[in-house]
Amino acid sequence: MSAAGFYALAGVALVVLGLYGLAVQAHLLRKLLAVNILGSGVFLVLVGLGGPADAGPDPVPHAMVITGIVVAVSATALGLVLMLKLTTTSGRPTLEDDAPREGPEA
Amino acid sequence: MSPVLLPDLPWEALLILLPLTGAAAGALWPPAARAIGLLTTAGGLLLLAGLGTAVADAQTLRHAVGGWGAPLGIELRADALSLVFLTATALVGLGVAVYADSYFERSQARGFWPLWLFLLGALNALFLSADLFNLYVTLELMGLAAVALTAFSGGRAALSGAMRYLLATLLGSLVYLLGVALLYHATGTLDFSLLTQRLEAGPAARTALGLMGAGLALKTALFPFHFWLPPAHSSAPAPVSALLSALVVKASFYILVRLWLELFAPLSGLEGAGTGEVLGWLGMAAILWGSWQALRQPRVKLLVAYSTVAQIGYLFLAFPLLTAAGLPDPAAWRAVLWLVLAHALAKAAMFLAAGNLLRFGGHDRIPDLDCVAQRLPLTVAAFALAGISIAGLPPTGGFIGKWLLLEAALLQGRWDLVAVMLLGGLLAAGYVFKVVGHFFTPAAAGHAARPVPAAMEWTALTLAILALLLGLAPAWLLPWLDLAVGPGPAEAVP
Amino acid sequence: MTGPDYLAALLLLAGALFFLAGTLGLLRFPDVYTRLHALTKADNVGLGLIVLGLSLQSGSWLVAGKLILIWLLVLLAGASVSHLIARGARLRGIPEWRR
Amino acid sequence: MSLLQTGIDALLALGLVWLAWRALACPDLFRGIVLFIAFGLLMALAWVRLEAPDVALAEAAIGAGLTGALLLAALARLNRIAPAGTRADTREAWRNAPALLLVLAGAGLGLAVLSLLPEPAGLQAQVAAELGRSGVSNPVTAVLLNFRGYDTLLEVLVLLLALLAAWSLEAEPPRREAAPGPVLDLLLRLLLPVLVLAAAYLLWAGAHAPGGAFQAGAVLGAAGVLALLAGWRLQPHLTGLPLRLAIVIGPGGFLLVAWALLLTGRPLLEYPPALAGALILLIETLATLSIAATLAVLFQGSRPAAEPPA
Repeated sequence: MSAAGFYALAGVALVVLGLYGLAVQAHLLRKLLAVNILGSGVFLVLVGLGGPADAGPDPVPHAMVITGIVVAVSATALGLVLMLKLTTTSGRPTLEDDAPREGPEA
Repeated sequence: MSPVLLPDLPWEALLILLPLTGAAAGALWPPAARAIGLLTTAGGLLLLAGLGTAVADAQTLRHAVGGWGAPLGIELRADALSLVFLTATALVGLGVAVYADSYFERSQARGFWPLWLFLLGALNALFLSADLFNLYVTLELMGLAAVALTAFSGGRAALSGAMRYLLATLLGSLVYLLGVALLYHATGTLDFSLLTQRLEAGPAARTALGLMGAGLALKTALFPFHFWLPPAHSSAPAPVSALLSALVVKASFYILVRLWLELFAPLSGLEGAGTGEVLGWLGMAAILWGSWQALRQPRVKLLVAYSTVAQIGYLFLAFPLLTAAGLPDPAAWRAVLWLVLAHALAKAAMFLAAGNLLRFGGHDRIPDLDCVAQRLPLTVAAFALAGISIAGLPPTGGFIGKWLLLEAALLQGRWDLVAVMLLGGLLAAGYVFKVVGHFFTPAAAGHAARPVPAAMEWTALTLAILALLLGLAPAWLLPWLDLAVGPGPAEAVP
Repeated sequence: MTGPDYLAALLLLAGALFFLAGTLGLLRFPDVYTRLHALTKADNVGLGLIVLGLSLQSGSWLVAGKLILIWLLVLLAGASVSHLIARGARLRGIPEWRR
Repeated sequence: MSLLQTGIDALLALGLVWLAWRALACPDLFRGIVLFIAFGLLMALAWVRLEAPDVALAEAAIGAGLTGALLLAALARLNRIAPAGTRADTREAWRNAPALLLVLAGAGLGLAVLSLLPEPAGLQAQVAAELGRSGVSNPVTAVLLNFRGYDTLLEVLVLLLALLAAWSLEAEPPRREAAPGPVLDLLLRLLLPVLVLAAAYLLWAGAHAPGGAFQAGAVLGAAGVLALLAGWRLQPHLTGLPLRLAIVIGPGGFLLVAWALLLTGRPLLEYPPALAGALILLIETLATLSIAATLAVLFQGSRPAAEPPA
């Protein structure tokens, strides 16, 4: 198997790990870590599948991954702010398991 | 080239650039954000009229961004299908913008407008994109804007709903992107038309279908991926709830429809029919579960949110309906597009009306609604009219949509779909009249009432009336929808 | 392989040895202060040796200059960061290890 | 390919998976974040091995560097808000139920990936054929700023949106931190010119070599983060319109270029070939400024104080 193949398969493993972490972890910071790892896995598949080609590496997936990295950091930043604000109001950095019952708007 | 008075402009590009530029300008100069927000939202309707006439002329417009063309560059595409969704966006968007102008305090409003314009720009960009990766970027732009708007009021429930929504939407987009990665490496293109020509059935195509379908179903909140929707949609500020339920869930549904109709269903050798059946079952489950939950909810906004879960189910009933040749049934898809429009208008009206009830009484507990029929007649009329459309009773837009869908299911002898649709309609009538009944009864305890601005009442009513008018104008709309879902079964078989 | 090649290989190996020692120290030393000691001392010298070896191999003054710049930057960052970590540990009252 | 290289690739791939697992599973959050940063650095190495130096730079600067800084800063704030009792609370009931399902899904995915590996399709040839008309000679920059420049326009808007969203939430009031001490200040004074120079170089080099606006903006943003850590704050008169201008000018300038090109009757974002290089450099320069400012402000976590009521 080619080197790129290793990375594509590692990407699949990272996707699975990220999904598992997202489902299992309760702490929101960890959920955000899991989303980031899931994203890294998708990016690895995207580039790793390009594989070694005679015409050199394909720049289009590279550009897509750079876009993806910037989107990921934006989403992470928003998620962290949300987590902090939620912790300030509810006292816990986790999501409640049940649907909210109280009135929504003050 | 066009016989009407509109000049030949790049409408697609303008529809995307205008709101996004407005968002940037509003961020730069917050005091002008309100004026910019209202003007660009209204301007979008004009641009849409221009695009509509152009599409009526040419049927499909393609715009090669950067001048490169597929597969190297990104292409925009406007056709009747995108026009249906763009129209819903423009109408609901304008109504909600007018509503939001009265709803938010002045200091709050400055933050609202740029976020709303980001959402509008992302929706327009999404409905006009013909490129799978570009769709991913628009999905993320839309998702983050929607999450920010959900959390906007800052209460505990809203923050928790927004956080759940953020995680769900990120997960959905990334899973979709994984499918895009597979398709890109299988075909060497991201463009829809080229993919249609190049994609062959195989493990890659099958896995991509599964991944993209799952990711988009999660973002559309199809049962059982609906867990994030009721908390987010019920806790967001009312105008935001309207946007989320009416438009944002439809955006990922739109991509799913495009993928299904253009890529996967026609792919011979790929057992697309099996996937269609699964989506149909999930749709049926969504109708029953969502309606049942809606019936049990003690609060108006939660009830309306669960009603969205149920109504999304109807949109998925067209997937299992196929023609004799095994192709998607245009009659069923025509019905679904009708339902998309009707649901967007009616659901927006319902959430805006619910917002009025909240503003008025300070709560939206259904049993404690205190004779609001006499005190907020316009709001009550809006809620009732929109509810009739949601329940699919004549003569509303929702009735026509459900009738068309029922007809398609009957023609194919799908009695399971027919039964679920009828049961769902009964349950919907039940939960709508449960609320409406409490409008007329006095509550046990009196509550302090706050005045509701007239603009907020009238926008809710206008959207509800539009949903009603939709039911009276089938002759005008049906040709468009036929254009959108492709030729009928007779022409499709070679 | 010629003389300079052997010298470069020797330097690289010596550098790797320092990294190994530093890593061992990081794993085996008992508290944050001694670990920092192992890490910074070993890695700075180790990286220096590797940079030297690579400079010999590069055969160009420009590349050699860039490599040495990298080393200087790592020295600067390493020294400041270890200071900050040690200071942070002190402020938190982490006690020093005593036999 | 030699056995040694295969070994390195296999080891790197396994190391990535192992680090990701540890980052998610270790009971201490701080350690998890540090492991995640190490994971990001290893990802950068993987990009180098995959012949994607542009991605490696972006990953090291943004994926590992700034994301790590954001995570650590958030953890520090979190510990102030909710100090204890929130460490390892995994939902026990969920622990094993989805694992089998996920492994099965992963296996299916792996098979699909393997089926594509022998002859993946791509766009190398098309990019190479049009590179001469793109205005730059680095193919990744050509894709990012020209062939798929529209994606990049939306992407810088995503970053702006994230900042606006964070501001609309106002996580917590700014707070006085402990004095950072003289060493950090000295480090900053030494590093600031180097970082600015490096960012300028990355920006300039992006046209023909690995680099570009995102990498440059991240390095410049890192300089801003360092300055914030050393206790530097914007003067109050700069936190209003000047700061907003720095944040909006990247996406705003990009949008203005798009409008200008539309007004000359061209399709969206079609550069005249003679001007393509200059326009790309202009867009990238503005984007670098905005990316740096946005990332630094996001790190600070709250809207800079003394926003004038405008």
